[in-house]
Order: sequence, then structure tokens, then C-alpha cells
Amino acid sequence: MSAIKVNALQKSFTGAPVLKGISVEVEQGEMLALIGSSGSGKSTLMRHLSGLTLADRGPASLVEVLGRKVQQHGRAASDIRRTRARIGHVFQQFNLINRLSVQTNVLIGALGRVPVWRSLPGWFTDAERRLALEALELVGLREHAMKRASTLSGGQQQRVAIARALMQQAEVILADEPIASLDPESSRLVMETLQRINRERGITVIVTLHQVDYARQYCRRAIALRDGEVFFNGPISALDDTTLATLYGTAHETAERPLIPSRPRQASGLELNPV
Amino acid sequence: MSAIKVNALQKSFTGAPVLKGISVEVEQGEMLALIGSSGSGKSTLMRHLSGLTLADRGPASLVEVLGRKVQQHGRAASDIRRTRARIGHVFQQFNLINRLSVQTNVLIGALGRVPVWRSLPGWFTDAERRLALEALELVGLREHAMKRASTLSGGQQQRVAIARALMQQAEVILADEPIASLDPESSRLVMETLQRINRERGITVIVTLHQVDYARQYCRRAIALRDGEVFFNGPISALDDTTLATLYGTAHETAERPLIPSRPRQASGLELNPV
Amino acid sequence: MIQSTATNTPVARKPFNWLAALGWAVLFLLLGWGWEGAEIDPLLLIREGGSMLEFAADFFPPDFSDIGYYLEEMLVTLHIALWGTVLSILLSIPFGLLSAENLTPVWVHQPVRRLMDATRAINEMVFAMLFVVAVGLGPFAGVLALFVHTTGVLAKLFSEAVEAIDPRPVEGVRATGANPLEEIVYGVIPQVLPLWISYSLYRFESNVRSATVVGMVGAGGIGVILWESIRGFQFQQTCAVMLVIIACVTLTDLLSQQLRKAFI
Amino acid sequence: MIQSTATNTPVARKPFNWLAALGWAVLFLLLGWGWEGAEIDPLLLIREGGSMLEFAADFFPPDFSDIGYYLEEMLVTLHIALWGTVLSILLSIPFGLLSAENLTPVWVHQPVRRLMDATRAINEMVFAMLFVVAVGLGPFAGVLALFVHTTGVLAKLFSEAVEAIDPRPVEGVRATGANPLEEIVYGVIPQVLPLWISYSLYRFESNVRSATVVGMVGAGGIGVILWESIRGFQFQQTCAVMLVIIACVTLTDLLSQQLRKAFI
Amino acid sequence: EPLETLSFGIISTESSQNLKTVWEPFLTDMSAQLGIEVEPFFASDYAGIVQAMRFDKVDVAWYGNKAAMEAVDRAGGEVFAQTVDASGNPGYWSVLIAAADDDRLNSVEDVLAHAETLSFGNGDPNSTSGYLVPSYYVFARNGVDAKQVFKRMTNASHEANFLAVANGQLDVATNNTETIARIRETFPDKYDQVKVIWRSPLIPADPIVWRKNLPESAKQRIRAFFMTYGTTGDPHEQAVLTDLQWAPFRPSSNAQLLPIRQLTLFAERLRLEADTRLSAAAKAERRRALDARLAALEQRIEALEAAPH
Ligand SMILES: Nc1ncnc2c1ncn2[C@@H]1O[C@H](COP(=O)(O)OP(=O)(O)OP(=O)(O)O)[C@@H](O)[C@H]1O
Ligand SMILES: Nc1ncnc2c1ncn2[C@@H]1O[C@H](COP(=O)(O)OP(=O)(O)OP(=O)(O)O)[C@@H](O)[C@H]1O
Ligand SMILES: [Mg+2]
Ligand SMILES: [Mg+2]
Repeated sequence: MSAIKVNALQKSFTGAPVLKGISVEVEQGEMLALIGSSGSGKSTLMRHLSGLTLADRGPASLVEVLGRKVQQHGRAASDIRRTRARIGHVFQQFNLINRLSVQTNVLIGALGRVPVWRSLPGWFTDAERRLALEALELVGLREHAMKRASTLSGGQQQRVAIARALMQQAEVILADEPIASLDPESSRLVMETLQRINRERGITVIVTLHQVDYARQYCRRAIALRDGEVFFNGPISALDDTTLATLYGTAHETAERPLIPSRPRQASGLELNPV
Repeated sequence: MSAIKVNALQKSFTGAPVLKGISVEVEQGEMLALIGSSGSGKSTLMRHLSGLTLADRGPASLVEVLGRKVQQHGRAASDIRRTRARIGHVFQQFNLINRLSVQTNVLIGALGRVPVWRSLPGWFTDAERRLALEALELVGLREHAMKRASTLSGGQQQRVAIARALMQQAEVILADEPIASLDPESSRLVMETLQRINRERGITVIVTLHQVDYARQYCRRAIALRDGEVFFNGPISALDDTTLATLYGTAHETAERPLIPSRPRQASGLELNPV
Repeated sequence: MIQSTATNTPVARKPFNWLAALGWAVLFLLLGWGWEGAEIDPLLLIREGGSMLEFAADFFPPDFSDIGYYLEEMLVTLHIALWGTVLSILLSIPFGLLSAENLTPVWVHQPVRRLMDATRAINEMVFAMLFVVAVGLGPFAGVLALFVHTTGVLAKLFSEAVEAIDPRPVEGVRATGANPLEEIVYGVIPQVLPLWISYSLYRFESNVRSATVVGMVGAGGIGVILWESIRGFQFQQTCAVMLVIIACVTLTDLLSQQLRKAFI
Repeated sequence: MIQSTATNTPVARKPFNWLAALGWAVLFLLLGWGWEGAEIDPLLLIREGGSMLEFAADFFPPDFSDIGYYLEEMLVTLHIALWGTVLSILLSIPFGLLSAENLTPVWVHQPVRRLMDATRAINEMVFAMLFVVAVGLGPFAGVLALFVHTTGVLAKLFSEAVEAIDPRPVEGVRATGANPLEEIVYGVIPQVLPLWISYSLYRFESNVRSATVVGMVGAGGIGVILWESIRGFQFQQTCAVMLVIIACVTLTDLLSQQLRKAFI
Repeated sequence: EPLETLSFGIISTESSQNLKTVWEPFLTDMSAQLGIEVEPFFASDYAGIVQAMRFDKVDVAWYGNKAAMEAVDRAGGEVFAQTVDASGNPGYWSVLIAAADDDRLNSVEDVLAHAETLSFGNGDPNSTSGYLVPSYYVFARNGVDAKQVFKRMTNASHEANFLAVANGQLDVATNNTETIARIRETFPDKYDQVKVIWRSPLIPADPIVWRKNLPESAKQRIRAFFMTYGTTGDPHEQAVLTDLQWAPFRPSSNAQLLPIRQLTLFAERLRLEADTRLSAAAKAERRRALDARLAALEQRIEALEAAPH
């Protein structure tokens, strides 16, 4: 069974198309890398998977996760909350609640399964608190549990976001650049944790990565977006340097202006002058 | 002459020491990599350099940039603003103003040299607007100039922050993980831009990096922080794998809990169970 | 470090905003019209400043001979204002959330907003009379009248704070499968709490000052004394009463600052 | 996916907050005491609900026979409220910024806050008389009295919005060597603008309603008509006047929503 | 110097409302006959108008008795005319009201006899008919303290007091004949639920006050206008007065305020007796001073009454 099924997904923001008819499928238990240049639509695609952004109205447009509809024709499914509880989403910008403690931020991961009468007054059980601390321990932040989220360093905040997703005990994990702000060792540990829960528990993992080396090391398959379209979809081994050069290089020529203008620098009027 | 001089810098937050007596010097025209594991104090050190955070009171504590005092004994210098105008700071969390347009965010970089009567009502000259657009072009965002900063993707926001620092035409650039959210091609271009302004204009650049490869490729010297102390300070070639392993690995054992507990997994009570 | 040598790069500017220009034009027209309508003449203030000073001098020195009585009435006021405010906070939380555009669909927040508009617009005196008829004269009628009016104000202020929050933390909570109540408790409330505290204490403070309703229904209190002393031309007593009120407002303000600090 | 098998991991909880507990205890004690003091008896409301309804029925149908007069007076009110509010906004911006703890040192914001406390606490009637003495009876005195009081309120609300901002964008501006004014214009104002707009329009709306001051100084306006019609037991006229005010409040609220939307 | 405009202050008094629409024709006539512009100010309270008169910002004002007394004492005002009720009454009366179906209460004696079981609605302490008059005639004269004899006493406006009695929340309350007349017109059913159980001596009708330092020529013209208005048989003028519910004005003077002054001094004396903080000596001292002023007032009133009108 496929864990994720996306069909004919289109999305534009104020007229500008960002996703241009994406159709992909991800098998249960896969660990998939989602790559593409900055602004190619990776985060937007991820947000569609958990139904936080709704697609443009389209007759064939459909997103299914774990066999349940998330959105269809640009309308959210009615039982979307129950599906979301089974999807862990690590946001690129972390989306922590700055004023709450690190531990509470992690405990929020459990909201999908804690009854409302306990969650609203914040009556988490000792077992849940212990679980939160263990998730924090797994990302190396056990001692920061009682700090306010806003006082953490960038990499620490990122790891809190990961701990929150772990706390959720989800069946699908969407990790949007989970190691962007992490040092090599922390990165390795986070990727290994993702790999382990993928291998040992069969959890489906989609991870957005800018460092292709990590994708090669931990994932078997990759999907590459370019300019809102699926540019590559296949085994990671097929991602050779030429493909990558086209993916990142050419994308800039079409989707955005070249970082280095193709014209000779002098003629372009851009020059580095003394200040 | 040294561009940056830091002496006996100590900082604690609510009692917990984060910087434990840092003394470093950076020569004019150097391109320096600042590395260290997550939470080791890199961003905090950077913030001390532009005087956004004040050190603990200490008799010898001193930060000087471009021969001018930024802070001494934990007190800001009186002419700190003029010094700040000469320091470009790319923040790890971008620190953009979400509700303003991308172009205005970049134009803010010019505030240090625009007279108040023009800056307050937002009367930037055409020359300044052109400069802002060229800075945006350099980071590949020319076409997003009129969008609101909050609607950009993570990597795009990071590049706006870089464009703002370029706009500032500073003599020292402090870039805090400027390529964390960027794809390989964008990363290369940003690092090359930094390298070019460093080489061609003699601008001093300090860049925080988690990807040691980039540090090796673009910088000659590195300073590594571990647990709030200078762990390494020397040519990048001396940064061998053992040093790095100690830097990142051992740091976790002292500063934070291990990501993988040293005890056997079973005994620790942590287990990956079916959900 | 980048500097333009060519001048042919087109400069991007925001397109001229006709709607905003129209808005400003209307505002200035209204102000010009109102200058006439409100008979504004700033020079008068300067020319006749002397009589203002003369009048102000009547307030000094303050006459504290009845201070015990003032404090007693202050207590009555506190009772009434406290209950009026606490009840209205309890109601403003749901109504404020329901009238926030970013939390509820248009067919919920529009009617709720209009209901709140009405409770603010209807004169407190009318509510006071309405409640007098049911519960009789006395502080309870005052509490009820303050309560209704304050609910209208607080619900509006609460909801507009909610509309200005950062949506990302809320999405973070939503993505865990939390239900809407949990989104609010964990994503919204922590962001707006400092502002909500400040609004609540501001309304408490203005309920302490409000003499009209409370005086109407015969509930007494410091505001009524103030009113009476002004109407009795006992300006030195007025001054003393005002100092008592200023002290109370200052205390509330300091409390507000401390409470918010704990949440910012 | 992680699940505890051992129970020996110590559970971290926030230490018990004695100060907060004390605060709550005091609040509940006061509320309990106030229950007596304010003679609260919710049952009365239910038992006597009938007479409330009966009384409310007197307000219908509204009597619109004098609608032209009401609209004329509404215009006067608008002139007065508009000028009173606009002047106070102009003053509240500097005072609000000066009394924000995160922008100014303690020896600036404390005195400014206390000054604002005083302008709020001193009865509007006193200000009204003060200005009557200088500029005579009429709308201008009303404008001035509203202006002073509204400044106190808006400066407080403005400053508390400033204290709740995200400090990071401000640091971003500061790091470019911007001076404090530029930090405010580029770092602070964009963040607080939606809230400031909502406060300003809220005060405009409540100035439209405020009959006390304006009536006091003989400036006329819709609020005074409302007052008089209630005194004269002309409840059907009262109802018509209230409907006019509700329409005005609703318009202001809708305007507020639109304006804020442009900035959120 | 001659007046350019005449500021005319009009307040809501106990016995009438200040409806602008009703006043307008009268003011137009006044302006036409005086030959100067009349600028009216309708205010809901007297405090501002009195201060304005003190600083010469208001020239003529229509006040209630209490306010007129303040204007005379503090703002250099002088009473020169008096309104007359359309029915010819030279004033109005303070009353005590009770529920129509309450058979226990039919007189002041009944009220005082059942006092400890009754809840009493007193008026606003600044009100002449709601507070001052009943305090003296009902309570001071009978040697009782209203605050103490009743089960419960509240202070509220006439309107609130009336409604509370009609709805049975109060047993007795103060009021005046003008308010009751208004209610009779607008709410006949409410009116029927209430009965009047006591009526005070006459309270003089509202005085018209000018500031004493007006130019003499202006005073003459103003007086002439008021004294002749509606007496010439002009049907328009009569219609205007009817709308205001008045008959033609009568001349008056500060002497009109003497009974009110007397009541005020009595009230002050009552307060003095109740004051527990003053020492016995200080109390006696002040009592003597008050008594002296009361005696002087008494003499003036007697002298006036003896003199032929
Ligand atoms: N304002 C603050 N209050 C309390 N603690 C703070 C504050 N700012 C930083 N810290 C703590 O100081 C330590 C160092 O933070 P810093 O941001 O300098 O780390 P860093 O080296 O930049 O890490 P990263 O690579 O994750 O960005 C962290 O443990 C962090 O929790
Ligand atoms: N809410 C929005 N309104 C307008 N445009 C948006 C919005 N969200 C995203 N976009 C635009 O959509 C495009 C894709 O954004 P997205 O965040 O998906 O990119 P990404 O692939 O995640 O990039 P990065 O690697 O930089 O995070 C960008 O050009 C961005 O500016
Ligand atoms: Mg992204
Ligand atoms: Mg950092």
C-alpha cells in the first residue's frame, strides 16, 4: 500500500504558480529524500501533505496519506485531524511556541492522543512527561527541558522541533530540512534516528535535504522538484552530477535570476568597488 | 592591524555560563570560519561582536572592531552605532521584518548612512533602490523584491538577510550560518560572493559554518568553540578528523547529553516500540 | 561593497495606492470640516491660560480630612469593579476568540462581532435601568451593567490581539492533530496572554473610575464621590479623591507591568 | 515511536510557584469578599427576568420621527470625536513609545507612565471644566477634554503593544547602525501597526459614545440626546438613537477590520 | 463695551429637560428682539456652566435652584427672572412614592412606623427635590436619620427610583411632581402602579440667572425681553411658551433662593451632628456658627414675607 499519494497537485499564491501539477507516490516504509533548489516548492508540497495548505481547486487534485484523504479538489477532508495526528511534521522554521518551555513544546506532540479534558488544563501524565524527556534526551536536550524555547540556540530549537515529532509517535514523518542548523555530529545522529525509526518501525519518512551527501547516505529514493514540477523521481543512485547540475543550476536560470549573471560582470554594471 | 579583538569575554544567562573567557583576534582582510557544535556559543559570540549582547562585567573584558571599542567591562561604547554601521550582521534566524517588502528589508541595510530626514519617511534615492535591487540580484531574488518578506521560502529569507548585509557596504561581515537553508548551488554562490568581497575588497569576514567542507574550501583559518571555550584556533589545515571528532563528539558528552546514550539501550529504558 | 556603475537598472517602486490616497484625502477633508464644526481655536488656550491656572489653583491644597471615608468607598468600588471585570473576562475569552477572523469562519465571527458592537454601543445607563428592574437598586445592578459593557470592549480588544498573532506556532500545534481548542490553548493563548492581561487590567481600572453607571443605580463608590464633590464645588476634596484614584490606577498599572513581564 | 519501559526517569515539573499561588489566593479572597460587598445574587436575575423583558419591550418599536435631528447631532459628535482622537493619537505615539519598557531606560518610562496614569485617572469632567474656563463652553472644550483623557488611554495601550513585540527584527535593524528612531520606524512600528490601528478606532468609537464630557460642556452631540431621552423616559426615541449609534460603531469596527487586514 | 453675542446656558434640571428642538424658536425670538446673536449651550450638568459664568464665558443661564445658588455664590450670578409652569404653578413639589397596592403605607407616619422593615430610595445628594427637601421635612423635622431607621437606603436618580418602586424593589422613594408628570404621559401603566403618599411645600420654579457684571444696557434689554415675552398676546410667542410647558416669566431675585439656602444649612447641621470625628468643642463651635446663619436667614425670610409684594 502506498503511504502517500499525491495527484495533480496545483498551487498558486496570488496568481504565481508554485506547484504545477505534482503527482507522486510514496510506499509505506520508504525513506525518501525531497530535494530541489531554494524556492522550488519543497516546503509548500510538505504543507499540502499535512493539509496545512489547501491546493487550488482542481478536478483531479488529491492528497492521500495512509489511505485516508487529506484534501481533495482543494478542500480539506472532514477527518483531517485524525490523519494529522498520524503525521509528524518538522517545520523548516521550527514553529515552536516561544513563550512555552521546551518540555511543553515537546508535550504538544502528544495532543493528538491526549483527551481534551486533560490537555486543556495541561494535565499530562508522568508517563507522557517521561516520554517527552526521553525524546529530548534522544536529541541531546534533556537538560534544557525547563528553559523557554525562545532562549535556545538555532540548532537547539531545531532539535526541539524534531523531539516534538518523535513525541507524536506518528506513522509518517515529514521533516523539512531537519538538519539545516545542526553540526555534523548532531546531523548524523538526527539522520540516524530517522533511519532507525524508518527501518525498525517501518515508519515512512520524507526528508527535505539540501546536502545531497546526506540524501545519498540515508535514502534509497529521491524526488527532485524544479520550478514547481517533478524533475527527478527515482533511485538515489541515478542522481548523477549532471542531473544535479541541471537541477540546481538550470533551475536558477528559469525560476530565478542567475546568482552570477551570465553576461560579463563589467558589462552588467555590477562591480565590487571600494567602500 | 587587527580588525577584531576580543579579550576575556564572559557571558552567562541566568547564571549558566555560555562564554567562558574568550580571547581571539582577527586580522584585517581575513576570512575566518567559526565552528562548534550546536549550543557551543557561536551565535552568542557573534552578537557580542556587534554589541547586541553585552558581556558580564569583568575588568579585562573588551571587544574592539576596526580599532573602535564596541564594549568594555560589559558596557556598550558610546559611539557603538557608528561602529555597527561598518559591521554587516547576517543573523541565524534572519531577523527580517515580516510585514515589510523584501526590497525595504534590504534598504534597511543602508540606514547607517542615509540621513534621518530621508530614512524616517522612507525616501530612499533611486541610486539606493538600484543598489538594493542589485544586492537582491546577486542572491538571485531580484524578482521577489516587491513580495512581503513573510511569504518567502526559508532559503529565500536567508538570502534576503545576506542581501541586507551586502547593501550595508560594511567593512566587517559577520555571517551566522548563512548557508544553512540553502541548496548546494546557492550555498556555493553565497560563499563565493563572500570570498570575492573578502579577496577583492579586503573585507574581513567571519562565517559560522556547520559544514566543515565549506570551511575548508573557503577559509584559511578556523576558530572552534566547545562548551563556551576556544577549543581550536589555527589554520584550517590543522583541523584533522580527530580534532573534529573531539570537537563535536566530546562536546556532547560534556555540554549536553549524548544523542545516543552510552548505556546499553535496553537498560536505559529507551526502546523503539511499535506504535 | 556592491556599487552601481550603470544607471539602467530599472528601479522598483510600489505602485501608487489609490485606495490609501483616497482614504487620506477623506480623513483630511473630515478634519478640515471638523475644524469648523468643532470650533477649534488653539490660540484661545494660550490667551486664556491664566484663567485655567486660576481655576486649577482652587484644587490646592488637597483636603484629606475625609480620607477614611474615601478609602471605605474605594473598597466598595473595588468590589463592584472586580466582579464586573472578572465576569466580563470570563465571557470575553470565548466571545473574543469567536470573533477573531483567523480562528472562525465568516458566518461565526461576523454575527459575534456585531453582537459585541451592540453591547458596546448601547448606553450603560440603559443596561443599568434594565438590571435595576430585575435585581433592584444597589451594587449588583452596577456589577451587571459594567459587566455587559466591559464584555463588549474586552471581546473586541481580545479578538484583535488574536488576529495579530504569528500563525506559525499555531500551525505547529495544528500539525500534531490537535483539535481547535488545543490549538487555541497551546498556540494562541501563549502569544496573546501579555496583551490580554494588559487589556483586562485597563478595563478594571476604568471600571473603578466609572461613576455614571454605578451612581445611577445607587451603588456608591469612589467615582460617585468624585462626581459629587465636583458638583458641590469642593475642589480641594476633589483633589484628594483624585489622588486616591491616581494611586489606585498607578498600582494597577504596576501590577499590569509585572504580570505581563512574567509572560513576555 | 519512543516508549518508556523503565519508570525510573525522573519527571521534570516546574517548581511550585508560590508567588502565583499567593496572587490567585488574594484574587479569590477579594472575589469572595466582593460577593458580599456587591450583594451578588444571580438567582434574582432569573426570577425577575420577566420584568426585564417587560421593560425592554418599552423600547419597541423605535421612534425614528426625529431621525434628521439625530443624524445632524451625529455629525457634530463625529467632528468632536475625530479631532479629539486624532490629536490624542499624535501625542500618544511619542508618549506610548517613551513609556515602553523595552525601548527606554527606567528613568524615562516610569515618569512618563505615571504622567499617563494621571491623565487617565483625573476625571474628564475636571478637564472639561478646566478647558471651559479657557475656551468657553462648546465643542472645542469637548475636543480638548476628550483629547487629554484619550491620550492617557492610548499611550498605555500603545506602549503595551510595543512591549509584546518580537525583539529579533528590531535587532536586525539595530545591527545596521540605525539610530533609535530608525529602529522604531522600521523595526517596531510595522509590528505594532495593526494593533495601534485597532486601539485608535476603538477610542474613536468610545469617544463618539462618550456623552458625559461632551454633554457637560454643552457641545451637544448624539450622546447627549441619548442621555436626555433616557431621562425623559422617551424609550422608543432612545431605541432609535441607540440604533444610530450601533450603526456607527459597526461601521467603525468594519473599517478597523479592513485597515488592520492591510497590515497583518 | 457692548455685547457681540450672548451666551445662554441651558441645563437639564430636575423639573425639565433641555430638548434643543423645543428651545430653538424661543432662542430665535430672543436673538431677533435683542438684536444680538444668542449662542445656546445645552449641557447635561451645571458644574461646567457655573464655572463658565465665573470666567465670563456664559452671560445668561437657566438653572435649577441648587445650581442657581452655586452660581450666585461662586460665579457672580444674579437671579432676575423665574419660569412659571404652564398650569400656573409657581414651582413644583417633592414627593414620597410607594407602590399603589401597598396598603400599609399611606402617609409619612406610616413610613416612619414601619421604617425598619422598609427599603428606602433616596435621591442623588445634589438633588433639591430628591434629597434636600425630604431630608428636612420628612426626616430632620421628625428627628430621624434616614440612613439609620430604614432596613436599607440607596441613593439613585429619580428615574431609577420610580422604576424600582413600580417593580416592587423599593418600598418608598423620593421623587418630584415633574418627573411623575412625564411618566404619566409616557408610561401610564407604570404610573398606575405608584401612589404619592406625601407632598412637600412648594419648591420655587427654575430661576434665570445672569452674570452681575453684564453691561447695564444689556441687562435692561434682557429683562425687558423676558418680562414681555408671551404677554403681548402674540399667538406665536404663546405657542412657543406652550411647547416649553411654560406661562410667561415672572420677575425674581436672589431672594427666591432663601428657602433653598435654609434647607442647605439644615442639611449641613444634620451632617455636623452625625459627624463622629469632631470633638465636642469643635462641634459646638460650628453648631453656633450655623445657627447664627440660620437665624439671619430666618429674619430675612420673615422680613420679605412681611413686606407687601
Ligand atoms: N537569551 C538567552 N537566554 C538564555 N540562554 C541563552 C540565551 N541565548 C543563548 N542561550 C544559551 O546559550 C547557549 C549558546 O547559544 P548560541 O546561540 O550561542 O549557540 P550556537 O553555538 O550559535 O548554536 P547553534 O549552532 O545551534 O546555533 C545555548 O545553550 C543557549 O541555550
Ligand atoms: N504564503 C505564500 N505567499 C506567497 N508566496 C509564497 C507563499 N509561500 C511560499 N511562496 C512562494 O512559493 C515558492 C516556493 O516556496 P517553498 O517554501 O515551498 O520553497 P522551498 O522549496 O521550501 O525553498 P527553501 O529550500 O528555500 O525552503 C517561493 O517562491 C515562495 O516565495
Ligand atoms: Mg522550504
Ligand atoms: Mg547559532
